[in-house]
Amino acid sequence: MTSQLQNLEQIRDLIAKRKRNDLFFAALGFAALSFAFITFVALFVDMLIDGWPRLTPSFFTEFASRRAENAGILAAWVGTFLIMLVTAFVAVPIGVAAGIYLEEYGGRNWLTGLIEININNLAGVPSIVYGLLALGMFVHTFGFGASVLTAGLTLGLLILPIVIVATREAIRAIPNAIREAAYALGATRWQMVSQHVLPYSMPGILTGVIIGLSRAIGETAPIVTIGAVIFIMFLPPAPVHGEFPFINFDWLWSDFTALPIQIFNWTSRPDTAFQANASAAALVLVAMTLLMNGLAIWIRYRLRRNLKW
Amino acid sequence: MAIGASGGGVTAGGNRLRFRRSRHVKEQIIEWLLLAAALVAILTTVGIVFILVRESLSFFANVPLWRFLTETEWTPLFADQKFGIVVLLSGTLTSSAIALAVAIPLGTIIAIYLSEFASERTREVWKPVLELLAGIPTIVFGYFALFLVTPLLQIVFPSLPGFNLLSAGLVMGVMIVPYISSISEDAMRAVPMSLREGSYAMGATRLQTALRVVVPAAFSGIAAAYILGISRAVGETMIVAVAAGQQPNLTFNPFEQAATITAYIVQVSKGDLPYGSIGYQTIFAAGLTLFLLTLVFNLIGFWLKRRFREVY
Amino acid sequence: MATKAPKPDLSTLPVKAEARNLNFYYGQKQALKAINLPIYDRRVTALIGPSGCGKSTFLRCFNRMHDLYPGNRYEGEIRFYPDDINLLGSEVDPIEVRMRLSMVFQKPNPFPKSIFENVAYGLRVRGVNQRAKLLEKVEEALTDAALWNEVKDRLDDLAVNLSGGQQQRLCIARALAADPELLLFDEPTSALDPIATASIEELIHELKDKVTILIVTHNMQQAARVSDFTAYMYLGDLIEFGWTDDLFFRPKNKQTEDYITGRFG
Amino acid sequence: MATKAPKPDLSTLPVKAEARNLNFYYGQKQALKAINLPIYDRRVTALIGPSGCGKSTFLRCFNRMHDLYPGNRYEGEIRFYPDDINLLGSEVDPIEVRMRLSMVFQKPNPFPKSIFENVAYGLRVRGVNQRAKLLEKVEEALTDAALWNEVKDRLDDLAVNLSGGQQQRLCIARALAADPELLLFDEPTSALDPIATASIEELIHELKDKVTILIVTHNMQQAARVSDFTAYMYLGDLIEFGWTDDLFFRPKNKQTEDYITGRFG
Amino acid sequence: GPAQPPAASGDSAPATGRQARAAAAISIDGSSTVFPISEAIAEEFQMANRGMRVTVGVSGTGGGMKRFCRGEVDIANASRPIQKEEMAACESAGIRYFELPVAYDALTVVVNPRNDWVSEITIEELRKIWEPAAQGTITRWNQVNPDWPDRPINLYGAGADSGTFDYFTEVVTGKAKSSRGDFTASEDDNVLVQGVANDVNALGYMGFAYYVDNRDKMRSLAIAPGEGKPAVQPSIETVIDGSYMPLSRPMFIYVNAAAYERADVRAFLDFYLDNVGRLAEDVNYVPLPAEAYAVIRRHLEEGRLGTVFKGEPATAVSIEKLLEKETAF
Ligand SMILES: Nc1ncnc2c1ncn2[C@@H]1O[C@H](COP(=O)(O)OP(=O)(O)OP(=O)(O)O)[C@@H](O)[C@H]1O
Ligand SMILES: Nc1ncnc2c1ncn2[C@@H]1O[C@H](COP(=O)(O)OP(=O)(O)OP(=O)(O)O)[C@@H](O)[C@H]1O
Ligand SMILES: [Mg+2]
Ligand SMILES: [Mg+2]
Repeated sequence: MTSQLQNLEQIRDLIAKRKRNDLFFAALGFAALSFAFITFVALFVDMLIDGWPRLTPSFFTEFASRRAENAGILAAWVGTFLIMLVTAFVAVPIGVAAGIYLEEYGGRNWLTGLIEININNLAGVPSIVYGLLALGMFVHTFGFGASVLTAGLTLGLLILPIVIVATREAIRAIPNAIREAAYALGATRWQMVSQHVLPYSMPGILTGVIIGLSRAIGETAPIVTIGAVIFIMFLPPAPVHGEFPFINFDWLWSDFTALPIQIFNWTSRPDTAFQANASAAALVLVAMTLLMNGLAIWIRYRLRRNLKW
Repeated sequence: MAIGASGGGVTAGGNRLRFRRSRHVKEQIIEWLLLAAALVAILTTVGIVFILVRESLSFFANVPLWRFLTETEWTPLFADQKFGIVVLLSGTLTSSAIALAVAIPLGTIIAIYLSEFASERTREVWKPVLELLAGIPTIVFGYFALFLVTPLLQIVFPSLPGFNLLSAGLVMGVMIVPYISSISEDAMRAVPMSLREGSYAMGATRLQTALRVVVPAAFSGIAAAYILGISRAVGETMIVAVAAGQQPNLTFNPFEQAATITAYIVQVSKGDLPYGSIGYQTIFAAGLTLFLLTLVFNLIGFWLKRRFREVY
Repeated sequence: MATKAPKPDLSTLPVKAEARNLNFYYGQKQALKAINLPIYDRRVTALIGPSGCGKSTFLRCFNRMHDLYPGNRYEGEIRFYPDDINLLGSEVDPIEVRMRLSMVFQKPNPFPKSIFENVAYGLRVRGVNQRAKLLEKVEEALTDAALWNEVKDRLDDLAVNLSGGQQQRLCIARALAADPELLLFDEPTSALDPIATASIEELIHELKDKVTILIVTHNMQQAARVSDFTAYMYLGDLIEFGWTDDLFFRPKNKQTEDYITGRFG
Repeated sequence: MATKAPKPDLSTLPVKAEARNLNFYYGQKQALKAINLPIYDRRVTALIGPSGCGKSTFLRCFNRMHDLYPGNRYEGEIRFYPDDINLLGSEVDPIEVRMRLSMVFQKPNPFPKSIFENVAYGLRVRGVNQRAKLLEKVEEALTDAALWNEVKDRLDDLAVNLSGGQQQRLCIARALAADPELLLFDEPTSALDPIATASIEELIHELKDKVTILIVTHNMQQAARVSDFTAYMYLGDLIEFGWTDDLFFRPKNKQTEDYITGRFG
Repeated sequence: GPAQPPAASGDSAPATGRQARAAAAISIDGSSTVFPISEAIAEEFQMANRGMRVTVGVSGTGGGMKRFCRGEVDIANASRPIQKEEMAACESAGIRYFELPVAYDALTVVVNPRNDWVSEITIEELRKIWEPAAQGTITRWNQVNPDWPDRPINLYGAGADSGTFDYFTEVVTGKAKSSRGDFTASEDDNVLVQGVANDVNALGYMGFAYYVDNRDKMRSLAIAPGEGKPAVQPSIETVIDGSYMPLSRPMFIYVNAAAYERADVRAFLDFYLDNVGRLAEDVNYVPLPAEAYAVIRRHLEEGRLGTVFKGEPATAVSIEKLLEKETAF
């Protein structure tokens, strides 16, 4: 093998050219990133200009009104909050349990294969199809009506694949050495899962749940499909109150409205003053999403600090 | 120190090594509960199929399947009823194609950039920022397309109608970018460093390493990201409902307006049609079509993943 | 070599466990071939052999670690005394087995919990929850693992913040806290620096009066330093077994000799 | 030992590369301390030492692998001949360096491509794309790596379907196809079985007439078998360097002797 | 009749929660066109009567009627009279109802403000533009009327799922739902406003309220009903005096007779009829004359159930005619 010295010059030219390509691609990548980001900023600024003047405290404490300047989002944000509560209560236990089953119990057989295909497929099913499912199933067959419960269940099913996938990924990040260590000390499978797998995958699971919720919070189509009300001037019964047994579940059956449909409704009003309300409400929704995502990031970085292996 | 052999352990002597029934039963019950949770995924699919098929059956009892598949107009709500689903499919596929034409290159480039070019810090900052984009309610994107993007496009293309697949598709593409970039980036990150080192050690540049080694190695993950992006595009509702117009139009021209399957479903589910009329039942037939469409894409994705499973 | 005194007759030595005609399969692949090997009570037995010869596989049969993965299959027996029971028998609960045989792994694998909780884990699994009782046991085990003095003031610190050698000693303490009858070590020092290695070897030395030890190592010098008996394996076969000094200085088998003199591996 | 003939005087031997007062830092942590070491042309130099002593770190300085990660810092020089340039100099392009020095890693890391594309990779990177030219080079490299006969009928198969030993030889072929002036091996056989190991060692033997080789190994017997020169490192310091048989049989340094006789490590 | 297999069981299953809720709030659902009126009244009613609860949904006339005929809502908003299938559904579920016309809407034909060639249009011309046969053939303004320029004509109209669409097609082409298909359809009228505002060649139709709120972006056309009658601009006056014909149409609410037994529903309807005249105008709909509300109130009080339209569409029914029908009922 002879030395390549003689064509070193050639190689240097080649490298220079290749490096220009590198540079060009880095610039392209940054441009692409900036483009996506600028879109986001444009969108945000657009909403901010329209909606900012409406973001007064009373906007949050007033019900909707036919007069744009009096209208607020009280019912909408409370509704959204309660729906998210139900969604989380549905999606988290089922999703985490399913994720644990698939990672720690299932093994590889036709059943887990089928479940896996199903989860992958459900992750891609359009949200409006979930709306149709809810309409036929929860609203009509089970008779839950267009209630907080129906909306929460629907969105819960919608984000179930997200929670399952996040759970599985978090569980997979736990090294097998930890499992073997626990088993080697005589732990049963459930002891191993509940004392190790679950606590160590918690940050990942929480992140997944929050990402799921921030997807669910903006969903309009399924809630429109189940026929939620638009105008409501009262709040669902409080889940917690002063008398025994201190909590009640009447709110589950209550009528509600939610931020996305409030926005949807306002944008389709003849009176253009409502457009500003819509922008303001959209800002609130985006802010809630940002907040939740911020929380997810915080969890990712804070809680994972203690998890080294 | 009490060593077990001398009998001093926590456990008692005797047949200590034999199975403990109570422990076994408890473990079994827990396993069943967890399995039940996993089965919810199957139940959901069964529920979706059941509802869609049940309602579609009464539709297809009135409208023969061949009309649904072969007619070239979609006017179930008009006096002269035509049921050519291909009309809605054309809108769906065109808007999705535009979206993907934006999202796949953009998302892939961003993923490669973040995974292979950007510094650790840049990545940690930008990835969540991009994911925020995915969290914005799509209805907001819809009005963004209609009121900001379309007028901008009309400056370039003066003949562009106020509703068009182009604007809806472009905005939808931007909306999908984070899904594609985030999942692809995860897949590329999962490629072991040893492969990159192998490539760099041969004198490859970053770009060569990225394109010739990392991307092929992460292919199945990237394919999964694309498939999810396609599903998102095909299933996206509010953007197209608001910005693409709701006129069923058999066209593949992005400069025209057209209704998509999803836009049609929301439109009718809010409309004034009597329940039980054929017009109303069409939404389930359309929903079934949509479900089958995404199912096909997902099965392709599943197959791709099998076929090109990462073997590092 | 570890044993300086004149060597007793093997037939008079008490046996803690014994592999009898043990075959093991990873799915189709046979990884152990008809192994017959006694593990003498309160002695250190070392397993050596080139990479992939089945040392770890053999060790992990004892506490039924292979049960955790589907497709693995045992044939033959591992008799366990004084119960005189077959550890691999289907009537035997692997969880009970693992409570009596502790294992220390190649890479230290502390749980991402506090030092205290790591050592107490084996007791918690057994349902012991009184803090006082736990503390007593934890101190005892950490002392036996020669770690107590270094960590006694920070039992609530995260275990992963210890150095590698400390982590491995913590894992040994964790294993000891469960009062095992047989301790299984799988290359416990291969991830450690020389100083940490020396401290672990010393520990093994001290422990062997109290507990039977089976140790896998790829370092022949280590085997020579710490063990009473050595077994040499090659491609799933047990090639030779005997007193450590016999095996190292008077190997009966040509293969063993080649390996020990570094002609391969 | 590899060299049987009477040993020539060191000062007459041509030098291919030479570390001069080389320090290396991972961020704050200093991993190499003022290393001075010549690499003689067309000889095999082995680096030995306990785990974590800096063998890999040293090796990876030669082809500037550390440049890939932020926070790493070199001090000192690695002179490279005949050009007499400093490989670590800021005016020297790491990509050019890597084109002239090839590396084989501990774990075989074939690309998820065909066998052919793996070997052709270095050439493609250099812009060679004519199939005929590539085929010629690929065959040559695979032949040199003693793999051609095994794979010539399935050049389009995926490389990951080869066995571990074949994969490692493929990686060697990949390195050879780039006509390197210096070959760097980082524990190339530690993930392989004895038979594969033997074939790689033989390969190194054959290659050394054509190319200079620097090899890291944790297996002292291997170092003894394959190398002309051996360097012993400990905790970032170069403790001793010399002809392999001198170092193994007549170590000048007590530490080296302790290590070689297995007193630690 | 409509297929709704699990209706009965669905209604009885979660009796506790749902019935408690039904008792707690007056529920209204239905047409998005009538929504602004019901919303305004619900708002004022709840402000005047603290503790009373009203919800208003927008499921469309069809969706609202469906829920109404299953007893799920107390009041249905409808932009058209109840249809035969719906009457059957109510009948079989044992739901009896009052029909209350509450206001008029003036369907408004609009063009872009920069359109300088047309200020009035005849029904005949509209038919030429909108009939199914026009699809693909009538694509330029001058094909409709040679006085108009040779420019493309771009059409905007209500979604085919809407009552507005049904009404417009019925009036213009003589047959409900009979329309060309190549126009921009949306059930969101703001989308139409946006379209017309940006397109010089546009011609569209929409509810009067949308026009009023967007006068700066659009221009309304005077409609010539034909037979030599003069063209008339839409306005509250022209609808009341009956001259804006035939594009004005009545809107209704349907009240469940059983719910009307409830005190809160009674109070609400009282309030409704007292205030709808004022509030309808407030949201840019056309109120009925006071005597009409009086007649309707009498129907309620006398328990006169059912519909005056008998399942027929209410095409070209002026306020005057409606009043006659009601009085005769
Ligand atoms: N999970 C597994 N499935 C299939 N084969 C396996 C598995 N684990 C190990 N093997 C194979 O079984 C054989 C014995 O492996 P084992 O890990 O016991 O070797 P070892 O002697 O411990 O080697 P080392 O010194 O490298 O740890 C090897 O050929 C190995 O490739
Ligand atoms: N990326 C890194 N960042 C910080 N420290 C590192 C890094 N890589 C290695 N080190 C440290 O540098 C020292 C030398 O490591 P190196 O990998 O060169 O050792 P080695 O001699 O190759 O050991 P082995 O035989 O285990 O491969 C060790 O103390 C190691 O912990
Ligand atoms: Mg092993
Ligand atoms: Mg190394």
